[in-house]
Amino acid sequence: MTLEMLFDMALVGAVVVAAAYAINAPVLIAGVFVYIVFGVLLSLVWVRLGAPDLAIAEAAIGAGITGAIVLDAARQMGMERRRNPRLRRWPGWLSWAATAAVGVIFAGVFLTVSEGRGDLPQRVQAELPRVGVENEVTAVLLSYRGYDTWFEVGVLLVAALGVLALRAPGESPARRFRWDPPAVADGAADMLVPGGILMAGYLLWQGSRGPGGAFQAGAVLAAIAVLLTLLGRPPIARVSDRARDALLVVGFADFLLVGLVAVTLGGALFEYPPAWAAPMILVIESAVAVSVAVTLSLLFAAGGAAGDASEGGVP
Amino acid sequence: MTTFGIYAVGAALLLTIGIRGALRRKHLLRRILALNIIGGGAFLFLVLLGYRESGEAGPDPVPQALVLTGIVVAVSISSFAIVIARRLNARTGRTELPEEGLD
Amino acid sequence: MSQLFLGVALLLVLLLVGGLARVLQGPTPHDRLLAAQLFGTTAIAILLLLAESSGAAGVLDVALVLSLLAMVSVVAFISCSRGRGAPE
Amino acid sequence: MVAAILLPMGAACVAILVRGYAARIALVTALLTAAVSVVTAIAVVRNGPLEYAMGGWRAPLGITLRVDGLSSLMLLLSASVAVPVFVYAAAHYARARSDERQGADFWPLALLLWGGLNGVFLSGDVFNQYVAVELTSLAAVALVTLGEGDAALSAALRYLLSTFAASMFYLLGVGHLYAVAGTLDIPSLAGTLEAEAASYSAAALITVALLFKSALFPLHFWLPRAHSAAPSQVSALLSSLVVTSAAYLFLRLWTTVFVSVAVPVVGQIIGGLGACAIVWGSLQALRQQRLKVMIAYSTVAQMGYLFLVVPLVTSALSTPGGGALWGETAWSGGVYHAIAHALAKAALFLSAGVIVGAIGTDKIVGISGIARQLPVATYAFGIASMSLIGLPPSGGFVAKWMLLTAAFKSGQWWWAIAIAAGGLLTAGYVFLVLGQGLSQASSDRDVELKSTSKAIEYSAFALAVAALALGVRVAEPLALLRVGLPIEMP
Repeated sequence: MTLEMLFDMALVGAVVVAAAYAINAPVLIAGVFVYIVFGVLLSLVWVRLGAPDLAIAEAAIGAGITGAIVLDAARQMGMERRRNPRLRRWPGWLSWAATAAVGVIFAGVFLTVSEGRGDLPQRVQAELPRVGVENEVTAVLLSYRGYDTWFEVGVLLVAALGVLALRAPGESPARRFRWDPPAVADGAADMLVPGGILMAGYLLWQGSRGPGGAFQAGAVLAAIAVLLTLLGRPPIARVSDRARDALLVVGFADFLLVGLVAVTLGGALFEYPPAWAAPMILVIESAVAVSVAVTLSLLFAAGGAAGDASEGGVP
Repeated sequence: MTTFGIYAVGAALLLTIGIRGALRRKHLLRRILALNIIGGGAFLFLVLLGYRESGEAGPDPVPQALVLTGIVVAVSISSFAIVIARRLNARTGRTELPEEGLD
Repeated sequence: MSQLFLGVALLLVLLLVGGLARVLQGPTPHDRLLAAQLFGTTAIAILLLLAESSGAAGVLDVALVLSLLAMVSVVAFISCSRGRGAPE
Repeated sequence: MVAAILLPMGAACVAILVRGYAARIALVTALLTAAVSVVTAIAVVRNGPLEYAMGGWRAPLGITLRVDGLSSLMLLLSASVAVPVFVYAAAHYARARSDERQGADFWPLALLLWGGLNGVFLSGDVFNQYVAVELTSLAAVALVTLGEGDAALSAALRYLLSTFAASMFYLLGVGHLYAVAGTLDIPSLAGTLEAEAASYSAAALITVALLFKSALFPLHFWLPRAHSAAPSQVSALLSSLVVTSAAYLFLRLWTTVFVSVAVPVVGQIIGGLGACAIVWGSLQALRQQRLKVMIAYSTVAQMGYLFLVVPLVTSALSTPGGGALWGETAWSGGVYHAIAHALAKAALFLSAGVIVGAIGTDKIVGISGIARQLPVATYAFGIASMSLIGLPPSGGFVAKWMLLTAAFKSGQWWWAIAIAAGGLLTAGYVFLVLGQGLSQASSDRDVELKSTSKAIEYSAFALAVAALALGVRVAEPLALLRVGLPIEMP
């Protein structure tokens, strides 16, 4: 038993305990806090497993956006106190037996799998010079499987459109938090805004060489926007509806346009000629980062738009 | 037990906890959290596939890229779900889905 | 040296698990918040130790992002406990 | 062929930016995409299956799109449903001023949905299919929320949570596939799966996920609510295309990737669930008092037929000569059923939309005497019902006839009972509606009937006629389907 293993066991144990408490904590708000901790722990796991790109994304999304979203939702829907209702479809022993069986089957199957098979990692590395970026994860995301990533940006766009479609007639998707934020929070936010923008820019630029990229950068920007929204200064309210729509769609549209430019240069869709690949990928990533940021902050800002009219009007 | 094994068991536990929670909890927010925990287990399994115990070859980037895509998809779905749940809650006061009946 | 760092990181993880109890017990939401914040700080410390012991690139960036955004959930929490009716 | 994805997606971007012209953009795009689908079909017939390496990277490094006869038929199907539905929606939103804002939200989502569906049909990579399926599912949920009231919200949420769980299982299954084969490309996966725990686990996870998404009994619980609470033009898209796309994936993966791990018992179980779906869905449809809920339950029943293909094809694969005897017939019958059902179901929902819009209620008792006032919509309903029941000469008849033939030839006569019972029950519930519509009973409502436009009525009619035409021109679709048959029949 090496120290590494002890560390891994402790970390996995913490993740599992956090997951169990997040769902089963008697008080909703406690469960939500533990869920935020779960996200942080998961990013530690990604670090341990050699996936810093994921760790940055998880940290930015978990600590910056999901945390605020679930906390805000818990405030609205958290009238449940020391009561955590559950469905009792099956008798207790049967459901525990089923749970144990599912767990054993999953664990059993997972343990038969060792490291991935095939020579894909070697191929990824071999073709890297033609891609134009050094970070392998970015290469897979933006070049080898760029088409997937385009669809993924599409998924974000659909979520944003869905949220916009939900708003009541004449209602702005950006709600204003009406409260008196402590001056210290306001001041700190003022300092964090340039820091966040700098960080996002760094992650975006860094993404072609080391861990980072469009999603991480966008998530950091979104987190800053969430903070400002919480302090009653939603950035999204500063732009017109039309500009907001344009920002939402720019990632998806720009991705497609650059892909089509590749076609006019004589390649397949999304086939960037090696000489142009690096700048083309950067253009895509910048636009995607903007759309990710606007979409994620919209998903937070639009959250309680209807609920806030009847502040706490929940029985 | 290897590092792989430790995390593999962790992934299995996350999936189990998440599935149990999603089936047994009624509160919408808890259900959404439970589904995200299922997602966490699935992501952990995928990342683990790319993990290399020995240091010579770097980790496989393909599963990592897949998981990044998966995370973004999961965040989109769950945030959208929370927005709908809050709408429903604001309009009806419910924190749960109606059990049966189509009206 | 890296073993020492790892050992300290292990200790911090164990501390984290202990801290979960505080989040669950409360009794006031503010206790929970402080405990959750403690996790953020601890996680940053663990990341720094891992960065030193493994020397992998990008680990420090994770710590940087976490520390930058730690404030968001605090403000989110305060806004809901102060601005309009505490959740409990 | 790639244009079938790019056109709707690009148009969606433009439609978001200039919302005022969204309807016109969508209609032009629909026609162009339909033309692309036809051209692709012609190319497939002439040159055989086509491939396209996205980003210039060949599989397994990159993603390869593939069109064979089946994919090409699905492209044609999505176009033949989308064009009339778009015409209906354009006419509807042009008339109903109150729904103007809903229209602005409808177009981009509907276009993204269509692009995503075509992405599913063309994809040759399991992970790419996952992303495309997520895109369509999320767009489908967002479209359901356009429906009225709390019912639409809770239906959409239930749908979203189900589809979220399913997508996580699917992703986990994809992970298993990568673990055992080291690739995500479907042709490379096919035949490489060995009999080991992870292969079975992958098959189980992906199967459950897709059964969820295609609403096979007993995982159908989300469907009737979601499909009935949505606006009719949305219901038509969801009930005809979205569930079919999940079933398409299911059949595609089971006949390629999972062939080597397919166990006959599992085939029988899935077939059994299909039979239960037929009977249970039809009985529920019979009990409903509201028109759109009834049609939605009918989708649950009709999806069951598709899964009868599974036991027939798996048994054909393990019997020497079975492929030639009944395997191909079962396969074509299933696909034919999917297409005929999709067209008929879209026609039913659109004509229900016409009727509900005109009389202002979707209670079945309220539609008495509607045949005199809305003859075209009633005809559309009637013709589509013919195909649904399986009366000659409709597409539904051809499909059911092929399935019955395959069931008898394979000696699995018990499936024939389910097929026949389903036909009878279907006749029961559609005649309840038609009988009510043709009756002369109440006429006090005549004056209140809201006017409707020709385009709205005839778009439903066109779909119904298409379902009928499938029964008249059988040779061409079947020839197309035979191009690059995914299964190697022994």
